Amino acid sequence: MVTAAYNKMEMMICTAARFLEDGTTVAVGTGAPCAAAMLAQKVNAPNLVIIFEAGGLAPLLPQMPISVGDSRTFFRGIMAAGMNEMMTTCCRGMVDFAFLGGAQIDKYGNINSTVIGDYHKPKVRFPGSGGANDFASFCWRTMIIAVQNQSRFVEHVDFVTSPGYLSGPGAREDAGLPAGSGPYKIITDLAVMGFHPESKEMMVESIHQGVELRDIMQNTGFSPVISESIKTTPPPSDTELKVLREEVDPCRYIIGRK
Amino acid sequence: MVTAAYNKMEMMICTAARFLEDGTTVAVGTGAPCAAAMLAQKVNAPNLVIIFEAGGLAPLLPQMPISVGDSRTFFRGIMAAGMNEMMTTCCRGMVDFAFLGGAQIDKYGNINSTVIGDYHKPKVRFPGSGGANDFASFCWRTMIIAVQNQSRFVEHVDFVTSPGYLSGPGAREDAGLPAGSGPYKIITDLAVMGFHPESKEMMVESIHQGVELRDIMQNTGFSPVISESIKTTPPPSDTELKVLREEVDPCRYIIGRK
Amino acid sequence: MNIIEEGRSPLFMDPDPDKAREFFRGKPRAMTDKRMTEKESVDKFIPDGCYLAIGGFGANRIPTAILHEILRARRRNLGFLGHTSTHDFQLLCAGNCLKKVDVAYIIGLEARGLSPNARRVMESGKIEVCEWTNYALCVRLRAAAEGVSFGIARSMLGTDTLKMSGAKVIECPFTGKHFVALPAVWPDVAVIHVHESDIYGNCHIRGISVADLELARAAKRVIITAERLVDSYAIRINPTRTVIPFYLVDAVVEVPFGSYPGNMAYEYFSDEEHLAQWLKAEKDPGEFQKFLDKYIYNVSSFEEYLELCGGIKKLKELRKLEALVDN
Amino acid sequence: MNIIEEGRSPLFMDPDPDKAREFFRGKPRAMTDKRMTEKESVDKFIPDGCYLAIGGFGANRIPTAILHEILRARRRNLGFLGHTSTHDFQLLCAGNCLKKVDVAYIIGLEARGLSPNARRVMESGKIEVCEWTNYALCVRLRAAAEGVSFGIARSMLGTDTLKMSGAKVIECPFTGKHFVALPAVWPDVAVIHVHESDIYGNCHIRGISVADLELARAAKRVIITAERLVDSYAIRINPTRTVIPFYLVDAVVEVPFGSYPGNMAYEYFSDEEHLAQWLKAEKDPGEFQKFLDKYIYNVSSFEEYLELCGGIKKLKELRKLEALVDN
Repeated sequence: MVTAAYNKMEMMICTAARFLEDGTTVAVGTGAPCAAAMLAQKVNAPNLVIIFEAGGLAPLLPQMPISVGDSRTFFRGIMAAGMNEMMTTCCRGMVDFAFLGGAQIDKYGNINSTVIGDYHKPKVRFPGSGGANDFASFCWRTMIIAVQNQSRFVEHVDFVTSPGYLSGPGAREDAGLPAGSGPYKIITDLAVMGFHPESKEMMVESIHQGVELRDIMQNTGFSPVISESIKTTPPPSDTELKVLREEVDPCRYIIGRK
Repeated sequence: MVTAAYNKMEMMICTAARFLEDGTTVAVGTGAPCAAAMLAQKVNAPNLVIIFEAGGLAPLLPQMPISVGDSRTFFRGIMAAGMNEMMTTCCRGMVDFAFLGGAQIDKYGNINSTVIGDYHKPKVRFPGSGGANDFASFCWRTMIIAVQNQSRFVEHVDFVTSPGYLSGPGAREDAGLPAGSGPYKIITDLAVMGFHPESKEMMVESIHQGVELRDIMQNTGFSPVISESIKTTPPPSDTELKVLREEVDPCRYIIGRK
Repeated sequence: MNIIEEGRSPLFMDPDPDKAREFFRGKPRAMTDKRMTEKESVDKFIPDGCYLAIGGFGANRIPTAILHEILRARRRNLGFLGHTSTHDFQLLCAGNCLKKVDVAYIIGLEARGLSPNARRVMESGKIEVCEWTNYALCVRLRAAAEGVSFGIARSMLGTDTLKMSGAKVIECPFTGKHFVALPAVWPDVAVIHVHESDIYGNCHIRGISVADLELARAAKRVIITAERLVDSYAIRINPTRTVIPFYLVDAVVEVPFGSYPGNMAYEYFSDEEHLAQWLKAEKDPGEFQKFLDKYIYNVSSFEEYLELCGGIKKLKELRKLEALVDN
Repeated sequence: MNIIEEGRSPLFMDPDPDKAREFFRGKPRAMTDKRMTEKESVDKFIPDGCYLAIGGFGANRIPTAILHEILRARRRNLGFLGHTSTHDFQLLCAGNCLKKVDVAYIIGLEARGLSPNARRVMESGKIEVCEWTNYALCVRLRAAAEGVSFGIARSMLGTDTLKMSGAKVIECPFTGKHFVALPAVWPDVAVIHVHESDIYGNCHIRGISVADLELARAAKRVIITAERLVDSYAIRINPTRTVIPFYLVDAVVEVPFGSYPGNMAYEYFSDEEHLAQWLKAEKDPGEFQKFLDKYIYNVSSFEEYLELCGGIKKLKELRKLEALVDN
């Protein structure tokens, strides 16, 4: 039986899923983004079209993919194509949402997944862009799921792997990125943050139940804008939790042990 | 029973076929070029790979295609792809020969298949490049089959649709065309012409049986170079004629009535 | 940007990828039933003055039913993109539908000869023309499909084809070599005939795809005519075969024998007899008008046209020819 | 050519299409029997210092047998092109094979975690790195496949990824907009695992092709490993399915279960147990050396490796997992 109790990852996935609108397209990575897309498809967005960068399109996902290129990503899919097909679909403006993670995020939504420290003598080397830079450049609205803390949410990322609003308003367009695209929502274990329509700075839009505004401040390496109409994030519904636990991630690979 | 008698078209096709080397690739159009490639495959170049611009690769041609995009061009073929696949194969330098026709040809092997007269008020409008310009630009050696007369072999073509050696030595490279490519042989009803290695001017290399050098001069709108080692073109062999008539073009679409 | 040389002909379509993106942003992505009739699809998606591109290759896998419908709807001032375009171009010229054309191969009918009427139309000076090559047009569609404003190739360098095109010659920033920059083209509408489609527009093509995969991705609207409709299970059972996914498609029209009198690979060969009748009829403008009335204007459906041309008996013959079956 | 911005990392490969064309001019085109063993193909086509690219996607449809052979042959100073590269990169790092890498995604193993050894190698400073994105590498291969020196995209604009790449930002000659010019890359050799090949190298792939169609066309040499050999009739009966034609291919190596421990769509799932052993073994360099000796260096063939990992019983389990059959 489903109870109202849920963990942070479940909260993040359920919250993220609600932002995925029905009849839209979303490019996802493995893990939480994929879980959120699967959940959305089963609860609030049955006509959500899921796109995987290696070539899989709109599978009837029988289980969570381990890789964005594994055979689950095109299991009974609409198309099994290639990277060029999926990436150019994003380039043309046909993909509404991208779902990313990242080692560091700054107030303009720029993402670092390449290095901590100096590039040439890195303290830590991460995988790099993969397809993340491409998605963040081409998809209309980029969403990020990440656990919120001071080392992750920083004033300046050590390396801009994937573009957010870069140095602020107009910077994406100045750099030559497609007009009208950019970061949309950051979903953390504490809050949902959007971006201020003028300043393009990260803006707290809703706080999860049991979280105080000062928790957010303490876990953010910069001062986010606070929305004038700040809300409490609705908790996961029983339906969401049930579908997430029983259909999306029954083995609890992503949502973890209770 | 095959006899030594043959018509001009048979002579041209048999002569052209001999220039196609075994184990090479050739891009062909419909008509005489395709007949020559089919003949070569059956007589002197069993490993000749025939490429059609619309996407057909190496078919087991059951009959002469009517169109370079009809289903014969990939009947039991190695691949049925698209125009991009075939054209980029040429771009990469993987195609040895191209086989073209044309309304006008000049001494540098430039081809006009667009207009006679002024471009904006044409006396005659022809189809245009199709894929001919691409083939003449990318394939290593371009061959042309054409009936020789003064209106076809001209000092200056009215419109350079497809590039030969343009204005002469070095001009292709100066224009940015791939180095080392260009016109190779012009096979007419009178002679085989190559191009002078330095001046890049059309050069009579061999004259068909029963043709005099003055016939060539009278049927050419410019003075071609005459090779120092000018030869007589060997006539079609009995085998060539038999295969051409019985296997390549049994309905005599291309070679015409006897 | 240092431009070394440029073609003199005007561009008929805007190569700005952000304008195209704005259009595609609003294009529906849901899997909905897109079936409609030929007439509905032409009424809805092919207005006067729009820029049209036709799939297939001249008289191979062409959407004849839609072309006939365009003529019956008396469409005028269309733009057109034609790599090797033969019977499709012949039809649009017969209907006086065209105003401006990006072309590589027109008038000609490959081994079948040249269309006297299309030649008259093109020599009339009434049609604006921009010259390209087959590959150049393919690159233009490919660039649009890639969401960028141009693609590069070495086609047309050094020739008058380049001078009468809308291309520009630029230098490679790495090698200094010259390349032709070919402007992306997003046709307003593409019409493509395929072997199979489901009701959502997921398509299978057997045999060569010509430039249709690029075209389906470049065009703002896509009308699919299909030899047959299939259940979506036929799509999902083998997603490797899908060449056009549903979200590119706006209309699905089931038209058996839809490429007639053209060839449809693995289905039926071209009707050379009927195509020869076209050539003969075109010689005399008066005769040609009667011919067009008989076969197109006074005909109410593609099925009726098929019947006029010999019906099932003829179609059975063309199937045999395609299958290389003697009798 | 006006260059607006450029990456600081060196290009490892010459983007001159005419040099590539000269190579391709000499590449044999005849259909000949290209079968050989893993060892023969590595001896012949993968010398020390060559620039290598691997097909598939990290741990999906990868040519594991050839990667093992490269390690056993103690190849050194290889160049490498890696869009999302996971187990393939892990293997080449384990063998200390690499010197300079064009990368988009390395070290990571997607949902499986990160490779401690690959991370050590990449943090050692001994490997030259040039940053790209998955799509940027795809465009680089595509440009090579198109026989031009660069392709354009809008990836990397505004980011440090661009700064640490070898790309250049240019202006569109039509719109004035900025695009990233991505230099073509012709790898010396590509190794691609496919479902089926004939003895000439005509290949079928089921499911996603990732960037392998571009790669097969860009690479100067191509080694194919195939789950199974098929008769050429299987190719010619349906030429629409051919994704890699023979003239691109230099070696055909039949390797059943050749993507193990990775996933091969429609054939077998990945062996998560064995891949987890890799991660565990990598934590301690001494332990890892023993692990590599056991599974690679002291092993004489890929069949022996498969036996070590559980043989037919294990492979049957992975087939069931792939087919979603419970028992």
